[in-house]
Amino acid sequence: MNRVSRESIRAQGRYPGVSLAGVAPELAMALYRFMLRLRRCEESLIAEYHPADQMRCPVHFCLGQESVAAALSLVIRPEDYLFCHHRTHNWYFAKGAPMKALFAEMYGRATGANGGLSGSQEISYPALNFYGGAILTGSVGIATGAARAQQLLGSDHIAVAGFGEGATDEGAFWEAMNYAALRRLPVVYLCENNGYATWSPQHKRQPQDNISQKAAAFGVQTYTIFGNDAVLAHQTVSQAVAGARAGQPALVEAYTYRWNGHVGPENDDVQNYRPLEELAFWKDNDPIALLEEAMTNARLLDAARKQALEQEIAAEIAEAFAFAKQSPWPLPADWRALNYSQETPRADELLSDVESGQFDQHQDEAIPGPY
Amino acid sequence: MNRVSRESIRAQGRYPGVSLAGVAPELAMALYRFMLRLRRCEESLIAEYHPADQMRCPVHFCLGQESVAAALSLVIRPEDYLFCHHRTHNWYFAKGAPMKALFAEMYGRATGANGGLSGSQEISYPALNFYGGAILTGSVGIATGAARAQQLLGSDHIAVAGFGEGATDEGAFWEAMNYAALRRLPVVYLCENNGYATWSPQHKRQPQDNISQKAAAFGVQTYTIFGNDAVLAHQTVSQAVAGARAGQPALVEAYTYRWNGHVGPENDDVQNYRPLEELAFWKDNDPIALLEEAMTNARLLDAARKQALEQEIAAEIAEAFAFAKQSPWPLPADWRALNYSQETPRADELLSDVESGQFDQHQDEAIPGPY
Amino acid sequence: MRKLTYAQAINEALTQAMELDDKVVVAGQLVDYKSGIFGTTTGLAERYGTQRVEDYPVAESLMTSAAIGQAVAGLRPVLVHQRLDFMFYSLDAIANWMSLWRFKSQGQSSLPVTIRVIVGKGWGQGAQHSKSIHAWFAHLPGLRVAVPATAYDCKGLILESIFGQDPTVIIEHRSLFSMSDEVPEMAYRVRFGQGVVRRPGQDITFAALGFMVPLALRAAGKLAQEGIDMEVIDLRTAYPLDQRLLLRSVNKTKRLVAGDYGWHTAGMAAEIMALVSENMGRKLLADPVRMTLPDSHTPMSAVLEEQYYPNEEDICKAVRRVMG
Amino acid sequence: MRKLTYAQAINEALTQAMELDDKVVVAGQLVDYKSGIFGTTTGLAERYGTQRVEDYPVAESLMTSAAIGQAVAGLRPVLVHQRLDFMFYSLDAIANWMSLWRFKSQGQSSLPVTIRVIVGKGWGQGAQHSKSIHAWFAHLPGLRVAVPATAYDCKGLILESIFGQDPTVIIEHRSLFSMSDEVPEMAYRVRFGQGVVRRPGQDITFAALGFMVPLALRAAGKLAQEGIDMEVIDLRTAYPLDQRLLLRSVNKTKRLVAGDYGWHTAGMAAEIMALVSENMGRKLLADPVRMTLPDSHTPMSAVLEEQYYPNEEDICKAVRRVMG
Ligand SMILES: Cc1ncc(C[n+]2csc(CCOP(=O)(O)OP(=O)(O)O)c2C)c(N)n1
Ligand SMILES: Cc1ncc(C[n+]2csc(CCOP(=O)(O)OP(=O)(O)O)c2C)c(N)n1
Ligand SMILES: [Mg+2]
Ligand SMILES: [Mg+2]
Repeated sequence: MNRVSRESIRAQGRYPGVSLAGVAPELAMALYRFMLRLRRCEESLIAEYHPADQMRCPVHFCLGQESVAAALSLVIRPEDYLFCHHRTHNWYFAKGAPMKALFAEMYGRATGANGGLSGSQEISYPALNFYGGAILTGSVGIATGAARAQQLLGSDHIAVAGFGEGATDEGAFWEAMNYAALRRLPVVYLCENNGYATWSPQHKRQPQDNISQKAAAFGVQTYTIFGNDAVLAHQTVSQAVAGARAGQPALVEAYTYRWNGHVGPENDDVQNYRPLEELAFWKDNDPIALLEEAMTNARLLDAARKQALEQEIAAEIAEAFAFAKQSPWPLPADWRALNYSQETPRADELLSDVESGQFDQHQDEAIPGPY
Repeated sequence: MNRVSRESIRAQGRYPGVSLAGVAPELAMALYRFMLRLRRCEESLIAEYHPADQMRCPVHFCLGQESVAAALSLVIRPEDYLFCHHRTHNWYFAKGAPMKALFAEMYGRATGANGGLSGSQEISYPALNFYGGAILTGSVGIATGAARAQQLLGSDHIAVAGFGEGATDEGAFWEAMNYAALRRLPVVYLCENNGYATWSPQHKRQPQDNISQKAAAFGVQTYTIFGNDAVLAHQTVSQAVAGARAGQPALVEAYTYRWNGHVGPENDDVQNYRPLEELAFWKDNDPIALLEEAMTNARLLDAARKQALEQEIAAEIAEAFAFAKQSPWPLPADWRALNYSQETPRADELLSDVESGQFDQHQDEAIPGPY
Repeated sequence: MRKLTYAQAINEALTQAMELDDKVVVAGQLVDYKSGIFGTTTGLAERYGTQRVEDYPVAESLMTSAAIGQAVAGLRPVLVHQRLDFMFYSLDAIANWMSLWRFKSQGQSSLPVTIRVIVGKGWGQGAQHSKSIHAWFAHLPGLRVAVPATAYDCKGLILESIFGQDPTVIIEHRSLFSMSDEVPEMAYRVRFGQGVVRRPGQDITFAALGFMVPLALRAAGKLAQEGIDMEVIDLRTAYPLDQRLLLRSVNKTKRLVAGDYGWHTAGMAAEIMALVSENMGRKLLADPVRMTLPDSHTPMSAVLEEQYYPNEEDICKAVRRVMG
Repeated sequence: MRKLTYAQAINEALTQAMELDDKVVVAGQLVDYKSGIFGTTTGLAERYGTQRVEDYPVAESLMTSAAIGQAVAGLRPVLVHQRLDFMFYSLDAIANWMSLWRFKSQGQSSLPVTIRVIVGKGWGQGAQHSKSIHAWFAHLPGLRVAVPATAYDCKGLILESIFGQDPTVIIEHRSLFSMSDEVPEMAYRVRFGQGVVRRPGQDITFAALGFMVPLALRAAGKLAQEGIDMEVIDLRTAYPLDQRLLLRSVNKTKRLVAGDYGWHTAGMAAEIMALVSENMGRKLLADPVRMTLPDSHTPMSAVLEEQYYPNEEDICKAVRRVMG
């Protein structure tokens, strides 16, 4: 079989169609609903960003990249860990974290997921084991450690890292691949290859479009797919996750595309960094439209159902905006308490206080050895 | 063809023999002489280290690993760059740097290659573009940059990095592979795979014995060889270097073995980190003995010639010791001048001094943009 | 006299350096795009080509080690980090290799590498996009560290760095980029270890670095109205630090506020205070005060940013305290 | 009372921690070999297995990021670096993630990670095997930093760190490893931010951290013979720093030498001096003095090492200077 690559996907032209063979209707609907909700959410945030100028933080939107997170959302468990990069919203929703807390966080409010300390690009939702962060490749090593912990604890939970192809430029990425394969960790690396790091195309940074091949050489199981087929993404992620639970670390490389600018609500195509027909090609292969077509053909979706869905989502979004805007600002910060724990419950429990004065602190000396 | 691996080498038993077919006698002799000189040098330093206790620095000896450096020494040019790791002596000699300056450096004397500032593990010899250093993998990235400079300068010099398989544990290594392949740099990565990082065997740190395969996936030309065949090493390094001069970055992975302890003159086999029969196997495949056998069979070497060589080398070593021991200590250090240049000739030449007082330093303000 | 913004001055410094010497090369993510790292590299790629103006893979560690190799081989590389935070991956290359290269080669090889780092502030940059560790670099031997506050200084210090011999970090505070002041057209130098009196005064010395300088000048204006005549000195470079200027000023005013836009503990304000204390501590008329960021990471929310970053009013308060 | 060497005390701390809580895991290159990182991990692998006592690939960056993930998932990892110099590869993981994790999760998630780092000295360790950057760690918010000088403190601080909530760096000076003092057998704690008076005195305060402490005590003995009664305080932890103890002592003696086995500029000695200066500078009877390493990398040659590292006699000279 020929390897899927960005070139092979372009060469194929419009995607022949999502196959729903053997797919439960609820599953298709769940994927569809997740993607539509994420899409509308992003569109609304983009629309609201500048007129209001109240979301004062860098935001990396993910229009066009809805499918992988949709797939993951149906496979990952609450106890599993998910660590992701700067483009957080898709991953945040994949873990089931609430929209209100996201919006309020972006508005810098006390009710935000992190009380306004993190914003969009560093948001976390610890109660659901979700953590984002904006330094490239950081989440990959951290997920690897969380997976190692599961192994040491004998749990059957896994850790997932969500990131873009840019993360594989960093050496830290390959340390993680080596270690995951060495220890056979329960970890899945989900790489959304959207072809660009900011504005720099992959071929400007890497000699070949072969991240999966490299990872395979490191001993990790790899899957390379056309990412905008949400059903295929679901099958692939399911397989990778099942493998990970059985101790087979995996990398899924899903080719996709970002419609919006790299950061912020503005379009950044003035930078001339990508051909407009490339963008057009990928919009023509919209993951939502592709699934919608298949579902419509299979009579799993009709205008009325879609309309109802849209209304439901619009209402949730309106509520989230209202919640965020009406929420209180954070109280004045106690810097020390924010940066350092004020309690040490485990030490209190396990360790004794001794009066050091009662011990002779005189040191006997010896000559240290040469190395 | 089956890939050479540590296992395939062991499985083969004693090496069938170095082939001198088509090899000029002077070449064989030069390889032999280099290896013997390096071997005797290391043996003498080991013998002298503790009784005298005057070489007060960590030293990583390279008994058993003479062949790759011997090969390189005949191929690398004075203008080429060589950067290496902590195990420096073989690489130092490969670049043709003088024995006296090495010994004096180890003795901490003013006449040492770096005036006693660096010792064995960080020694450099700038006049010959040779630089060592003891932080793992550092030399790999630096060599990559020196190669990039050759490309930018339009020179036909190359850069070489000499290191062990341990360096490939670090992510920094893979950043270099990616970049070298991306830019098609004139660089050769010489990896002496001796199977251990300190005492930790490769299989305890990497899931497979396949460094070359990984590098190949990154787009670098790779060669994997039984490293103790000095003639084969010479052919391989020659090919890699010629390729590099033509813009094809290459990795040579040469399997070899360290006879001595990781650091210092003591044997460290009390740590029980390697099977004694493994050591015996590799001693039985001594690069010097292998070449000596072939040369003796081909009548390129006899007892008298060897005797003469040994005497010549012994004399050079004795002289180097005498030089080192009689050399003066460094003068009291001027810390500022050692750490910061006291002159800026290029700035003096190109830049003007202005009296800043004559300019209005009042700043007009503007609101900075959002990101 | 012509005014340039801080960003324009950087651009001019780079352009002139590349023009003066073809050994000068620039590398960093996105340096060859039109927007050019807040305008600081715009036009360079068009003029000098994408070999000398190189978009880099997202591999800060390699970029920095490679700059060492380039410098050893005779080039004068300039690295650009869009945020200081991205350079932490390169600290091994800096601390274990670059900073000690000259030292351990006994001065036989030195590394003219210029590392431009931009410190983010505001609009919710947050903890991972706003750090400054100029105090770390000042602590590490073998590096020169500039913290220019004006367009004039920034141009001169970048040129001085590029054509100097030693590795240098240029700390560029994002909030300064659109501020403008008079900048000569010629290629000039501003020397390391030479601070400048930005505003003479008699009552108290405010010793500042970087973005603290314009804040202090504004505060000085306010304080003047209250009858406090504050001298503002801009130390310009964190290493070497202009100890002479500092001591001369404090010797005159006998009062000190040490201001630095970095964390509090073991930061540059502590160094400034220590220098005064060990040289003339007993001449002070009041115990000195530090004006710094708290020992905390940066919050995202605008209301918390307000609280986190010292402003003119905070400076005025500190000064009033020292004035008693 | 039983005496242990510094190395033995570390070993006992780790053994007790692993015994008390099976969430404690140890990772580092060669931690599972007999010689056990200068004896500090010897026996752990035999007792707790090579899963919990893990020889790591030479990948310090991953080792540290992975420790974050492990801690998030409920473990209490202890990392070991045979030389501090090897940890520079991990500074991104530390500064961009570990140190700010608690902060940006608004305290919902905290990271009990203990990072043991050994600072090399002597026998020609040279510039790449002898650095200490405890001042960097003290400057960075979100980390606790211990610089224990005695076996007693080292055991207690390691246990306190392992069973605390925040990431902590333990700076272990190689020259201390074979020194011994009384160490209780129980699992006890030494708290962060609590220094101790090692030798009471009336005339001058020597405020020290780490390896400077035993040197200062020896110097105090000599100085006593000259009639100078020096108080030696051991601050024990660089962050938080025991300001109360420091100020109390200086308030009594009115004289200060700030001693730290780290580089001079923007180091811990500057911080100590700044604290005294801003709180009670004008009460001093003499300008204070810093006793540190020079702003230089470490030379290899034994004769230059002699010159580079401050010794008892250097301390005595500094003290005599302050005594006037
Ligand atoms: C260490 C580091 N270097 C640089 C950056 C700046 N940066 C932010 S996003 C980005 C590109 C990321 O591309 P990719 O990983 O493919 O994710 P995408 O944005 O395409 O989703 C870069 C380089 C960073 N955040 N961290
Ligand atoms: C960054 C870093 N981590 C750890 C070390 C400690 N160390 C010194 S040598 C060595 C092993 C090196 O093995 P390899 O690269 O295979 O070279 P060899 O010693 O076998 O020649 C290690 C881990 C180091 N020098 N640098
Ligand atoms: Mg991308
Ligand atoms: Mg090895």
